[in-house]
Amino acid sequence: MADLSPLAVAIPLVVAAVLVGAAVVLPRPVVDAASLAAAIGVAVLCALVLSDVADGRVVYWFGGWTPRHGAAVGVSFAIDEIGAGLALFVALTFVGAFMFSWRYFVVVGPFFHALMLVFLAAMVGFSFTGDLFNLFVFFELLSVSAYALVAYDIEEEGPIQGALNFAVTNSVGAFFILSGIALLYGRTGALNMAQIGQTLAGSHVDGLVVISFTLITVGFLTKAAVVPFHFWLADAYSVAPTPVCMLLSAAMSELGLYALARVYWTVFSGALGGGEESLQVVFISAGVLTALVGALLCFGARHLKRMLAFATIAQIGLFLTGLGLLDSGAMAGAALLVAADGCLKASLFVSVGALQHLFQSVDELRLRGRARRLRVTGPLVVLCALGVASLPPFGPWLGKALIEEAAGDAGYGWLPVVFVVTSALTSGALLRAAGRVFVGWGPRTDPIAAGAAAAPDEVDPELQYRHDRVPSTMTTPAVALAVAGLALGLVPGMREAALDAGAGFVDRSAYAAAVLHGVTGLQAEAETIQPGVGSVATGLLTVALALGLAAVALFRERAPGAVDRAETLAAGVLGRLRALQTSHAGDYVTWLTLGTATLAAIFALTLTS
Amino acid sequence: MLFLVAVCGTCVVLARDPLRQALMASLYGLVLGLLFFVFQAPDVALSQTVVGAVALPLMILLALARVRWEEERRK
Amino acid sequence: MNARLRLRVFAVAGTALFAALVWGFVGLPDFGSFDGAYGQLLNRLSVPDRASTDVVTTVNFDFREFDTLGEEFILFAAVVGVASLLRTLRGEHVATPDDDVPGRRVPETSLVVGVTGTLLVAPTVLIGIYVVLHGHQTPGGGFQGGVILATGLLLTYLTADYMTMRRVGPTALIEAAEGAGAAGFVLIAIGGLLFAGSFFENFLPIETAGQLISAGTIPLGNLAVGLAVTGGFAFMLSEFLQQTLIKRRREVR
Amino acid sequence: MSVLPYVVAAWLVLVGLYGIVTSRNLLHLVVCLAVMQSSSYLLLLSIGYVKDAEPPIFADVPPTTPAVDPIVQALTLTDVVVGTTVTALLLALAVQTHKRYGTLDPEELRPKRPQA
Repeated sequence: MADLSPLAVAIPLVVAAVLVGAAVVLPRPVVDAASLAAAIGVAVLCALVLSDVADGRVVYWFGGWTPRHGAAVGVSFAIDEIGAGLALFVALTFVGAFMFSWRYFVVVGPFFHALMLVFLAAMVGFSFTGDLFNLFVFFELLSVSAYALVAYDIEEEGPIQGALNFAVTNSVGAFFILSGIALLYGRTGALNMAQIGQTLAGSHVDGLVVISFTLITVGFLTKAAVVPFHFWLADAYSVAPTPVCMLLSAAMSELGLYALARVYWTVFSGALGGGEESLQVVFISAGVLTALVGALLCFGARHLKRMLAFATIAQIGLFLTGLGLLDSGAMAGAALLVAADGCLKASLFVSVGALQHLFQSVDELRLRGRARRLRVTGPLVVLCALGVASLPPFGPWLGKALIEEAAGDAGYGWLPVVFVVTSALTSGALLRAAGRVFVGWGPRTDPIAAGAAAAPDEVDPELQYRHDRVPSTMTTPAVALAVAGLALGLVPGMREAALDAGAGFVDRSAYAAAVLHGVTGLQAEAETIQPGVGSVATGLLTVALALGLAAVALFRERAPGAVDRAETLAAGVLGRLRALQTSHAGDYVTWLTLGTATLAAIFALTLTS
Repeated sequence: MLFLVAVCGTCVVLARDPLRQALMASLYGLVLGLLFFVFQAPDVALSQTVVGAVALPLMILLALARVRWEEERRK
Repeated sequence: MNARLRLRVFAVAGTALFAALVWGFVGLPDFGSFDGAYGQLLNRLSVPDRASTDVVTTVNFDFREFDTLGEEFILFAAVVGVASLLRTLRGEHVATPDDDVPGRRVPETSLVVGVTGTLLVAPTVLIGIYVVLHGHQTPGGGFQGGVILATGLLLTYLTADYMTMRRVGPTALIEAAEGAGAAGFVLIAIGGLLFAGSFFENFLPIETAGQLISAGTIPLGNLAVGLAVTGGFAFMLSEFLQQTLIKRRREVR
Repeated sequence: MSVLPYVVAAWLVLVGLYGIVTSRNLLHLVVCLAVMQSSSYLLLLSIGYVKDAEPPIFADVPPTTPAVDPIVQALTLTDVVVGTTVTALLLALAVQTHKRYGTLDPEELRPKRPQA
């Protein structure tokens, strides 16, 4: 069945082209149904591919151009479990998003659906490809459709230049990636990732290798919104329509990290393997910084979409620490965490969209107590928040447990502390918002959120249905996504499968053998990691801390005096962090340049041989 | 030729008036196209010329016209 | 950051970045001495295996045709994006009630402009079609020809007035061309899957190099891309143009 | 002067970034981005250039003639399309921004309230 993998890219593209080509004659229900059907079709295909790759990598050569004497002629897909799993996850999120947008927009032509389908195809192609330039093409395809989608709902209040800042910073990032690819082509005369990796392996690390690695890293980190390349994200999220936010948050940022990991392991690990320790330090510091900045801003937000945007940044930081350990077990944990947290975040976005749909507001303080009657959405948000706080034995907990074990082995025993703090702050913010919005607890003002951007009370002409209930097309995806995210930790054999996938992902020579010589079945032994009592304890501790933080924020008048001092301190830090968020494209590009120059300098000093 | 490209590129950036900049961009597109001919890349040169020297500056001019009109209307 | 601070930070970071880039770039083979095995392999394969004398076109429409698929849909996404962005702008003006009153003054296109335009349109369109069709033999192909064709169409717009333009190039038709070109390209890929066994495999007879009908599906790919690019660029240009033309008409009134 | 084209490519990156950072007009900013992108065309084509070789087109010359690298040219062709379409989309975004706020100056577009 793996021969059908290109269809997972082709089907949404054909449907998108037909929708636009026949725009005049197609009624809205047909557009909705066709898009949903295409997304479901892609999900089914990805599931088939995933079951196929369980027996070994699948390599697919386009145009029948198989390699000649170990040198690639054409473009190939090289699909492993992590790639196929990611594509399946993406496709399922799209199914949810299409269901959700069924009742969300009213006056949309086929343009929105066509862009979404192109976005889907780009993500699937991006996860499957084995060719560096093809990776860039899909990167651009998903970027361009994302720019257009973010700016789609132009009637909504909010800074439209959010979309412009997003497009400018990400275009600079994409340009860096292409320059990095050009350098690699100049050195190796190849574009296939496996082949470049073979040529580079064990070679002398000089300026060219270091700079191309820096450029490619910066490009993908910009897409993933890692500090200091993260500024565009919150701007983009506050203007994007909610179904689009859901995809940006659950899938697009994560794809940036996926690509970084993929390119590192297949292309650079052979050459830069000697500098592994300094790479660990760089990636883990960036991850920790990102996680803490994101978590703090998340706790200080009152605009619910921005709150989730900062939660995304915090999570991205955690994922990056996982990848940065450069270990197969941590990689497996990160993959699980991406899927589980991604589902929960997508579900949370659907719930926020439902609030917006009913009350025309996404502001925590303005919504206080107004959503008491939502008996499904409220508990669902709480459940997701607890999942985010890594309540054992659910999905996010399992992922974090694997990363924490690997961190302990690699000499980063303090990393769990960061995980606990980040998750507790993120989840605490969500619980606080849930308590305020769905129960009506807490004061009407909030000193922590005092400096935060308020969400405008919008009268959005696109939201026409005025129901008292949340339509079932919104409840169903929210429940399904939440259940999927939580259940990921309960599926028997999931941990072993993930560890196996992680081991395959980091094995450069097995990858090259499969791609260039068609030899499958070579695979390093997977690590066996059993989450211990310690992981359960940290999980429970995080949940307790999150509940505590939410309680303190909601019932502050009964809190001890020490809380006030902590709050003043937090408000000071938050003020500075917020002041950096200037929505100025020039500022953002300056940060980007500074970050790139710094990374280049660090890599130049530590990696050259 | 390469110096000309560097100089033209710099001029495009330094031309702060968008109208002048659009004209500079057209010239820059043309020079770049010519350079690609010298680099033995006729395919790229052809597309760079039609896009860089004609289509793109045209879009800039049209966007500019639209913006100017808006500004006049506001007054 | 204020402008001053930003410039200072950038002065430091930019200089460092420039130094880093140069440090990386000098690791490349000296200018003019590149010996890329991949490129030379394809140079040798193109004529005997695919009867296509323009290797760049063979790369784009056979060896690495999958990249072109992505590229095609980048254009597609941008066109759809521009359309949905400028959608409300257009709606706003067209909805002005007195916009379509019959008998209102429309700027007359001067005779000289009209004649010159018409004289230019025909050769431009012909050149465009030629460039699209001969992509596999000489420099050019679907993309370059498509842009030329779109510019030719735009010439029609510029020389005729806005009302003629609406008759000549209704948006729906251009949208259909864009959609059909994009869909056609994917169908060529699926044709390869059905008739030759793998996605984008060249499933038509190769014939001999130098003929117009040769190189299998390469000219077909060029045709599909030509259609999509013509539609796409004409659409984007006219979308930007529409704004300006409405403006011009109002001023005259 | 065997590295001159590469230095020019790096220079275009610097100049383009400078333009973006200091721009006071969004249309100007978008064009500066396009200048930066054109640096990658130059970089790619310079990499693939071979001294005293023909273009990779064998319509009038035998297929064994030494020719420059065709791959970089194909990549550049793709890149030109990508760059152009991104620029077009950005121009549309800038026009849209102007329509809403009546200005193209990023300084004036700065929101009065913090955006976090």
